[in-house]
Amino acid sequence: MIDGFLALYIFMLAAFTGYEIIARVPVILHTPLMSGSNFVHGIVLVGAMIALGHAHTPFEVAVGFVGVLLGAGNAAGGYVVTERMLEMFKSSKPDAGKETK
Amino acid sequence: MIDGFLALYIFMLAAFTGYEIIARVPVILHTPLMSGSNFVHGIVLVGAMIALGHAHTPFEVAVGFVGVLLGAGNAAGGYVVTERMLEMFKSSKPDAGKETK
Amino acid sequence: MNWLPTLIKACYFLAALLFILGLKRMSSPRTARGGVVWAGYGMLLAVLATFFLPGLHNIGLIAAAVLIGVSAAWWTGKRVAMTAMPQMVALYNGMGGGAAAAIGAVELIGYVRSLALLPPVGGAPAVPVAAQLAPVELALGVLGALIGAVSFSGSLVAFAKLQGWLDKRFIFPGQRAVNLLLLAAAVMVGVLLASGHASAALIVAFFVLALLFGLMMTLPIGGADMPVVISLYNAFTGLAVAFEGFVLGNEAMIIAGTVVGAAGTLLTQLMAKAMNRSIGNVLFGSFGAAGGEAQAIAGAQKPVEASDAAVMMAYAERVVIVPGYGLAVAQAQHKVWEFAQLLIKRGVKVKFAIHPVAGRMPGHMNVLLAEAGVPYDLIADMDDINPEFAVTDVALVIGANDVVNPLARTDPASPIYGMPILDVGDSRHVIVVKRGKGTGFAGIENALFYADNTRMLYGDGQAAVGQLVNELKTLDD
Amino acid sequence: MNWLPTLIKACYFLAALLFILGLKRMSSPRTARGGVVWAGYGMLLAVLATFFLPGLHNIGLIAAAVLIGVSAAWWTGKRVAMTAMPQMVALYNGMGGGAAAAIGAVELIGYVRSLALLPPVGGAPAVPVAAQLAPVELALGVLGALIGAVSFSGSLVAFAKLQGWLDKRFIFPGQRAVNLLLLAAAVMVGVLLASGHASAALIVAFFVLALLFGLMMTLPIGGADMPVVISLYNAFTGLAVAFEGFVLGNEAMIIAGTVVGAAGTLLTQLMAKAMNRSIGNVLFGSFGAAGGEAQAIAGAQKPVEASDAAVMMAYAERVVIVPGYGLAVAQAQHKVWEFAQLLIKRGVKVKFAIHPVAGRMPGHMNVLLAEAGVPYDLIADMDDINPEFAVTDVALVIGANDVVNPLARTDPASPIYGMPILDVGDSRHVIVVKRGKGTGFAGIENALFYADNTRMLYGDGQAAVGQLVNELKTLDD
Ligand SMILES: NC(=O)c1ccc[n+]([C@@H]2O[C@H](COP(=O)([O-])OP(=O)(O)OC[C@H]3O[C@@H](n4cnc5c(N)ncnc54)[C@H](OP(=O)(O)O)[C@@H]3O)[C@@H](O)[C@H]2O)c1
Ligand SMILES: NC(=O)c1ccc[n+]([C@@H]2O[C@H](COP(=O)([O-])OP(=O)(O)OC[C@H]3O[C@@H](n4cnc5c(N)ncnc54)[C@H](OP(=O)(O)O)[C@@H]3O)[C@@H](O)[C@H]2O)c1
Repeated sequence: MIDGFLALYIFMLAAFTGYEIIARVPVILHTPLMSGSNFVHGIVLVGAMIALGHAHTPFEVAVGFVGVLLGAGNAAGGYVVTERMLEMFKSSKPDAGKETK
Repeated sequence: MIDGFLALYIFMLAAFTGYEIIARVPVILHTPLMSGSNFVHGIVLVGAMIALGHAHTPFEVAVGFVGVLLGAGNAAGGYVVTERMLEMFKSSKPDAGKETK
Repeated sequence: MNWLPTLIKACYFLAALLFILGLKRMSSPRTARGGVVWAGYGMLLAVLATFFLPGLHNIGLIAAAVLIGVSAAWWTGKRVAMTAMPQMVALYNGMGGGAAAAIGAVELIGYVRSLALLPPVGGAPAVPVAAQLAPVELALGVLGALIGAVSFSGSLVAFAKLQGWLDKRFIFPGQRAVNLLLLAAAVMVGVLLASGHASAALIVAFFVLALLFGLMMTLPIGGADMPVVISLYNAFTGLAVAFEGFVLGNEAMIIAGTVVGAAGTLLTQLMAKAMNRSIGNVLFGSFGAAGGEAQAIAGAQKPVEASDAAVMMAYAERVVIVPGYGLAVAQAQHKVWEFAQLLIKRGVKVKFAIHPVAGRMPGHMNVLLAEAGVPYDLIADMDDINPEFAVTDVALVIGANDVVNPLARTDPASPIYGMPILDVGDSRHVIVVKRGKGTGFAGIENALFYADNTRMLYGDGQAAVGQLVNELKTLDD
Repeated sequence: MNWLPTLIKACYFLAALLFILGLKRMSSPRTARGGVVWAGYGMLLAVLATFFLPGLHNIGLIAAAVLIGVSAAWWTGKRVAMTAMPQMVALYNGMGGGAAAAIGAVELIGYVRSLALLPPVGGAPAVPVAAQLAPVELALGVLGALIGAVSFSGSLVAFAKLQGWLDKRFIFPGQRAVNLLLLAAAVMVGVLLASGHASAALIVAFFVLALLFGLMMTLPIGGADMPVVISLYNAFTGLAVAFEGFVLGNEAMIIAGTVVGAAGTLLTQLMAKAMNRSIGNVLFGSFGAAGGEAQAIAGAQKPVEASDAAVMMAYAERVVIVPGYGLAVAQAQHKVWEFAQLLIKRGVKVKFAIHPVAGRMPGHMNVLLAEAGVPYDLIADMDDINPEFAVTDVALVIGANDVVNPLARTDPASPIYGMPILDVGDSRHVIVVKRGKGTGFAGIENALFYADNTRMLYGDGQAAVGQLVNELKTLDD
């Protein structure tokens, strides 16, 4: 559906973007970051919804249904866990503390 | 020619890539970097070549010709100047010095 | 209604933008929380927009599956203990891989059905466009399904190991060959599928082989290596999502998946480097690796009473607290922070020093200390703190072992040789809190515990620090 | 021959990849040289591939134009003096903007011709697809042409100013209103063009207005502010290239242009910030700005002989050399490095301290010192060196003024108030090399020159340092 070269361009640029952004994250945030990027690929939920939405035979529907279940778990679980972790990072400076609350 | 959204995606990702890469360059390299990025947009030469290649009336051809001249100047001049500047950056450590030679 | 598809595409675009901006904000502790919220809005937007896609069937089923999946994950995610975070990440990551594999499966099944429905008439079979995948799409779809399935079963094994359900390593002779065969078989079937020879049987064989490979290659890896493996599977899932996104023509999936794929690859490398190992060594190093022989160390461990230790620190000028895996086991982070606050109130300068691989996943200690409420500006990285040990009066080591082991610098035979360590030995006094003579993750003796300026405070981390707190309170009265 | 377009597309892809990798390598002095070579290969590849594009006419003309343009630029670029680099960058950047504008012009003219050729038959005019631009393409093409044209004429003015051809500022009352009117007119004509009302007259008017605006808005800006302006126009050209790339359906242009657009915007911000000004202030600040009143400073400047100055440094332990714009004017970099090497041979610890806005463009001093062969590990940034002045015996200031002016810290009325400076005054002795009582870029007095521990060594930079070198050699004999 997408022209191959355009997809390749998007792929290359997205890879650079991901690499460059993550290369600057301090070690202290590596665990939340792993969890956060885990959340981001929860967008697979959208793909699973599309797949289920175009499924025809009962078997396809069943597989699609499982896919949506799993994708929803990825997205929701990833969000909750990441958010809980990051909520705990506080500075001792009171104003900065307020900002993160 | 390119689907609008795909162009938008490429535009967004390229902007992030450019921003992130440049954000890490030390001040000492700002002048060569300005010159280097100036060289990179010399790719306009390709566009000018295409424009001249599809020009029909003499006036279009003339404008296209000037465009190619200017684009070639941008690309070649930008390269030479950048390369000359960077050639001069040396470390006092002998091995590192060799590497840049 | 021509504006609807455009609107939906705009939503996807905005979602991709929010994901990237969100990840960008995660690069500083001050903005990280906001980052995940931004990414969350992006996700919400994308999911809601998808419901309005024209030509979508089974809307009820979709809504039901989303609701069930979201509520179940939300509920478990909210309730799980902070220390169980690593395995939860593994679990959710596996789910993502499974979803990608499921997308691939649906596409493949639909493809087979379209082939069966339409017998080739004459030369060129006239297959309806909707069901017909281009060769590139087919190949990428199969590849995505393979990677997704491996990530699925592998992540589940990682989850089970970290949860303590699968304690034993699962090793047998020739294991590497078997795994290689499994992978080769899965790839071969995949190539068959991708080259258009799809059939129901082949599809089943493909997924069975892929799932089995993920299982078999993760089982022999030790539980403590799991964080690296989880990070790797995280990158895998990202890639799988990107490939399936290409098949579905969904740019948001391509971008989000690729960004995560690149980010996960980089994170995996950083982790392995911090442990002074290669990724290959983590994945395959366990096969037939002989345990390092215990080295005999001269001298004896010198115990100390909690009351003496408390007095030493109460009258010190600078105290550095070095937490390790034992802190997580003992869940002593709250007590430690209580203790540190008491010291700070007395005018002692207290810092926390965190080694990059302390604990069992990168940033493990940061998360625990953050949970206890330790402000992050009291926490120092290895490189920043190491020069400061020379002017430190007391270094309090709590449940850390390998990360403070001087043998990493002196003994080339030791498995951790070459790993940078925290130079606690440079400080005037060292107090080590641990339960007994147990070794750390690397299973070797620690010369620090026998040093002249080291005193051992035996006991469970939480109990021992609790004693220190009480002693300090007595001093204050 | 279906593989040819694919091959060409692959070349463009590779070129874009090489551009990005090249820019990435430019982030470290060790790899920077390799970076520009990579980007150069990308450019070569893209240009060569373009010659093979199917359906390209005027191949001979294209080749001729490429040859002429490349040789002329190559020749001038190789011969120009290192100190003239800023204006050469401006010139080449302007050429890029002009090329983008030319592309836009050719497209617009072709569009008009297609309209004229094909009288609307009945309702819908049947225009051949090739000449017909979609509305978005037309709009972006016009926008790119506007930005490119402004960048073209603006950069040429910047070049002329830096070259010293246009020394006077060009200011008249109501200038801002005139410029605003020009811009508004250009945009309005552009909107007309973009909405399909193209005609030859309108196109001419459009480009005249755009070029005039670029001229008029750059003329009043002072020569010393030019680097910021050049960087801004660099970003402009990048954007223009990206837009024209969209019109031509060329992804390499879109990507390279956008990357430069983003990078240039960031660089412009960084430069303006280092000068402690906003971009708006740089662009429009010159209008009616009253010159800061010269502040009277108590005390007198105390001159010193070259021989005394040389002895002071010869027997010092640490010397920090602070170059400024005067070094560039005097072309004294080679002499200074000779002098520094003599000191180093005597066992003196020598460092160079570079203020972020020393000279007339960021990194100006770095380039000059690099030209003289000063290794970059002897060169320190402001933040790194400032604490070291307290333990420095002699700070040798050569042709620097504003960047070492303590009034930036003490006098809120001074135009440089708030700019961070190099704390040379903290060192035991300060020796300042300059020709006389001339002020710097900001045009204000410098309290440092009147300080008790400052001695003035009057003379042209190159001559004065030459004397120092001779004195040092006499000492050695
Ligand atoms: N961070 C990562 O990403 C990561 C990932 C995988 C592996 N690793 C590895 O894990 C190791 C981490 O080093 P580390 O120094 O943090 O931990 P460690 O070397 O594993 O040592 C933990 C110590 O804590 C003690 N301990 C256990 N439970 C305790 C309790 N309840 N109360 C008090 N003490 C207790 C143990 O001794 P007793 O039994 O005597 O109490 C043990 O010596 C490194 O070798 C690293 O390579 C790290
Ligand atoms: N770097 C950038 O990107 C940039 C861009 C635009 C503007 N600026 C501005 O430029 C200024 C740079 O400060 P700066 O300290 O480097 O320079 P400066 O303040 O402009 O001072 C230069 C000094 O050099 C002396 N000089 C001139 N020719 C000389 C020669 N041949 N031999 C010896 N001395 C000579 C002049 O005094 P005499 O006449 O007495 O010799 C003058 O005081 C800052 O105000 C900055 O904001 C910087």
